[in-house]
Amino acid sequence: MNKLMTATDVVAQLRDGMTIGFGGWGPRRKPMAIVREILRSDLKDLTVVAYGGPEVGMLCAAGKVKKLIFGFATLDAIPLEPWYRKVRESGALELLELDEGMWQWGLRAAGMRVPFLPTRCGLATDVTKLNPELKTITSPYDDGEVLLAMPALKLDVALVHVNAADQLGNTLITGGDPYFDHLVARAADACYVSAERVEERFALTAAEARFNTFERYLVKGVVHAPCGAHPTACDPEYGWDMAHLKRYVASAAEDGGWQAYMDEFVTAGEAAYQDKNGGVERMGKLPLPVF
Amino acid sequence: MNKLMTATDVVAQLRDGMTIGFGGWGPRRKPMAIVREILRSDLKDLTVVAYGGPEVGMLCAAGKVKKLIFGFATLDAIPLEPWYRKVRESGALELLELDEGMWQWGLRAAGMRVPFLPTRCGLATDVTKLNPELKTITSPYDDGEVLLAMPALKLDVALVHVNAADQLGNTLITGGDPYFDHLVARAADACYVSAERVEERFALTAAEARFNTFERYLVKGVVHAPCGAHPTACDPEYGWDMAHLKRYVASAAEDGGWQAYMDEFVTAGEAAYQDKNGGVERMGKLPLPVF
Amino acid sequence: MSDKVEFSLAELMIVAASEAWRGDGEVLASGIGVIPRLGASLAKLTHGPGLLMTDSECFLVEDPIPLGPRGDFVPKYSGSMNFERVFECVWGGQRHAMIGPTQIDRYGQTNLSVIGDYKKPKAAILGVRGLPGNSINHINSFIVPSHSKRVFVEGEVDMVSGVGYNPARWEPGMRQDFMAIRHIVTDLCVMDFEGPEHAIRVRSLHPGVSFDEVQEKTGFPLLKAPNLGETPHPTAAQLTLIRRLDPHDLRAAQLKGNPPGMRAAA
Amino acid sequence: MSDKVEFSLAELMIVAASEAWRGDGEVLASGIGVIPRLGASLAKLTHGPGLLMTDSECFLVEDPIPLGPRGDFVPKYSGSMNFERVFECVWGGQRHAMIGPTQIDRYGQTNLSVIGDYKKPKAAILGVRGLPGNSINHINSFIVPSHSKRVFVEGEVDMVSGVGYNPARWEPGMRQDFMAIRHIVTDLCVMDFEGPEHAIRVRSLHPGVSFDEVQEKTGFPLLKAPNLGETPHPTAAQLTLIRRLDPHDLRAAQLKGNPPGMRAAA
Repeated sequence: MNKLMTATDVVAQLRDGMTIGFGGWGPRRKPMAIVREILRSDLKDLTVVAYGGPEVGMLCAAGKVKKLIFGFATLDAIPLEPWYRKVRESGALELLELDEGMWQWGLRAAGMRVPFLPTRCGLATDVTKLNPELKTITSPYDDGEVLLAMPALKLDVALVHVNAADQLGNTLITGGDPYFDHLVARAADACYVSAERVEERFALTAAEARFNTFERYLVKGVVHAPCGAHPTACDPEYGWDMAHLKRYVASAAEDGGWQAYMDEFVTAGEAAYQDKNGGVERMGKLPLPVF
Repeated sequence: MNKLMTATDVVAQLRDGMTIGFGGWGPRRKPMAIVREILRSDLKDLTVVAYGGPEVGMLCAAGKVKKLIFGFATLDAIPLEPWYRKVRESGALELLELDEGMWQWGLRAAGMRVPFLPTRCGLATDVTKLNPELKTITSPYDDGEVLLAMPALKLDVALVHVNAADQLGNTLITGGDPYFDHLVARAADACYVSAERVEERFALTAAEARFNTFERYLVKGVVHAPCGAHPTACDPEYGWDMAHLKRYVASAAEDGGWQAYMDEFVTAGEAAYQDKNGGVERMGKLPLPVF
Repeated sequence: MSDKVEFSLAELMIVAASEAWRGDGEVLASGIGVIPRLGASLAKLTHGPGLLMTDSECFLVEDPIPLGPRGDFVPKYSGSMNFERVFECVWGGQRHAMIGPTQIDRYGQTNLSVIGDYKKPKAAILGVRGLPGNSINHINSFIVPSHSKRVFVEGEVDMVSGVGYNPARWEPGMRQDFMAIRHIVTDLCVMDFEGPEHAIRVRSLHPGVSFDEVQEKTGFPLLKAPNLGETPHPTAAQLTLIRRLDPHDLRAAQLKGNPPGMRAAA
Repeated sequence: MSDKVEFSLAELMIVAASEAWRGDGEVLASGIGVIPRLGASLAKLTHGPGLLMTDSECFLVEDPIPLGPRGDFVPKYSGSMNFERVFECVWGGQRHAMIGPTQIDRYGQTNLSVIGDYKKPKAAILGVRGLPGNSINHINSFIVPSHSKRVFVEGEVDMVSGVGYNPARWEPGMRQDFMAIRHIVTDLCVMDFEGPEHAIRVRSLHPGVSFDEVQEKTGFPLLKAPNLGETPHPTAAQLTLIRRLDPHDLRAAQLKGNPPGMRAAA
């Protein structure tokens, strides 16, 4: 069994109209190498499910997003994601805007194969008012509490960037925070991971095995992608690339800025992308942000 | 802030009729030093919530259990817990016998302060037939699936044995499996932990901090209890004490066997208990079981 | 011409057990108990390399761990599978467990809790354990070391812990489509639920065992699978693997008297 | 006789912010943004040693971490608080967060999502983030660096992201008893919700600020707290702690022009 494939192979599995979930959080450990491959493709009408960072912005800029299922889009140190903002303000997006807790709870419901999980997050806000398809449910017990039935958020595909993987699809997330990638992976029919390092077969100690957060049977493909989260951070390997993010942010204020960004960074492929960013020597040494 | 106290102090907080949840799993990492202190007390009419091991058997033997909320009672390598068995067969126990998944799901509901969480575990079995207070709930979405609404399992007290704690109530569970202690702790009004080692104040590296699985604000008391899980195992410190477990098991087949066990091991206090078991020198070196 | 190899009944059952996981692809194979664990391990080493398996504690391994003491040998792991993670596998459905219930009925419902009256039982066993959740969420198989009417009961099992194909238990709206019972391996035969409306069929008889003997020791009518034949004998290659997986011969203690696979003439 | 210490308006607001957590005991104090984070850190170092606090990434610390670059200094931790764990704190209710919403209305409802029409907004901001879940599950306070009618809007906020005390939003059966809004700290004053039916009251005015100015810059009627006085000035001790917590003076960049705490005469 060998799940190794290229980012091109991954994107060849995707179809217009698919619902795609992304791991990571904002400018942290996003599968950007695969995102760039999507940007190079003709894919369109995607439903994007994410704790959004530049993957959301870029896919919106490229006109590939029909619907966004999200709690936010941000670049953190740059709070406002500029291309999300631009496309959001154009009225072009369908939206299911959810509390962060609702978002992960819906993914958990999908992974557990239950139709909903109850929460009170979202009640008494415009989340429920704007999304009448979200139903309430009443506790069958004496308390009779009215809760929100967060529906399962089923994904066609999950895209996740990890620190290490093997050819069987075992993965390790070694940074301080695993975020919610395990829930994203379990909610999908197929999870594709990109990894800083790929081994043939893991032979882990007990201490190392703890970094495995989801099951290999979820993983249909493994892409070797050193610096594959750039320009997002990949704890503990490298931090985000503030210089590149600023360049990307500036593109939203320029006429033809997105095409210029695509021409400069994306269209010529990942190797050229790395060259343009100082190569993995520079990209792999970007300092981790300090808070 | 200093939460350090003795097992006697912990038991002084308990009241007849309380609902007490136990961490661990079967013969693994049970807070037995605190259990022995309960055995020395007059407490009665307890509702015990556990993935049961000898704590369930001993509390049943002592006549202290009114109701058992459980999925099993076992000593693993000795499959049948003898005192659970004896008391179970006497008809003396009220029961809420749950699927293992329902049990943890009910604790999670309590910790999240929702009245229930849906599951299909338990449907079409005698769990639902025997416990008509467990209600079903229908998905408000088009699927209309009928699920079981697992009610929140609220605890008065959680008792958990951990590897290390500090005086603020921060805890570390360093064994391979943290079991479900974090859910037990969160479901309770008050969690008391016993720990192999207690420091004044943790100063952990990132790698060490990962062993902290639940929040100190849940912890009302910390007991320094080296070998405090004996005769259960405490990975990675020591394994279960098969010789002692066999002695305990034999007590269920003897006339007056429980009183004899109490007289021999429990009544004279924890220091005497340790002497009877070869001291912490022997107890702390019991080999970990191999499977 | 086939090799004439000697094998115990336990070894025949291990090989029969391993067949349960054939074709499952990447699922967590949970063989609970010596024969099921060896069956799952054998499956992983032969027809099912994609199976996920643990070290029986909390780590995943690609090389099944031999049973029993192993000196200083420390295995290498491929991932994590602590108890909390096992539930994710259960609820996600990607698991096939083989367990040894105390009672099984014609519907495949199982009991691990009590024998006799629920409130004041004749014998308390373990409790429902994970049977309700496992049985409704993923594939299951059963191991029965001693095939008798005490196991294969006449009516329903005394306490339904694990779901089965009993229509009376399934109310409208409940999803029955995630459950599946694959095989039952006993010391007499292998059975499945592939009869009409999931009726139990005997699919193979162990050497020297007749269908009538099996029926006699079963509390409900059994069907014969159309191609009912003899349970395949372990091959030399399979026995080599079994010996490597069970160096301390724990399999010899699983069946009373550790009978040979080929029954002595009466 | 009090020490005559000089302090910036940002420093006054940091001290005011720290008061929000007074008496909370052991809750996770989440100060989002420079002034709230310094306020929470100051609270932990003074009246609230029991507060839980992170390093702003995923670990708990007992010594609040100074802001900004810290050379080779590697903090020591007291526990783990990754994002998944934060939700356990939120849903369990043991948290008090101070955030900076884009809009706040008289009910304490907050908006962080969009300004203007939801479908085609005038300005997209961040999204609802964790506001719906935080606001209904635990105590919250707000920071407003620039008190104006653009923040304190006349009607309801444009997109209700965080719940408040608006009876029209709460339907029968919904639990409102886990929410509580404690303080709003602005560049003009400190407010609370302790008026009748949770009406907003001004509880202190910053030096040189009049109630009328505050009312003028607010889109709804405000009450005066009975003991309305001047926002306490930072003490020398508090300023020492603040300087230690913010060695790179990030607080100086929080308010336009970094005005002094004592307003210059007009």
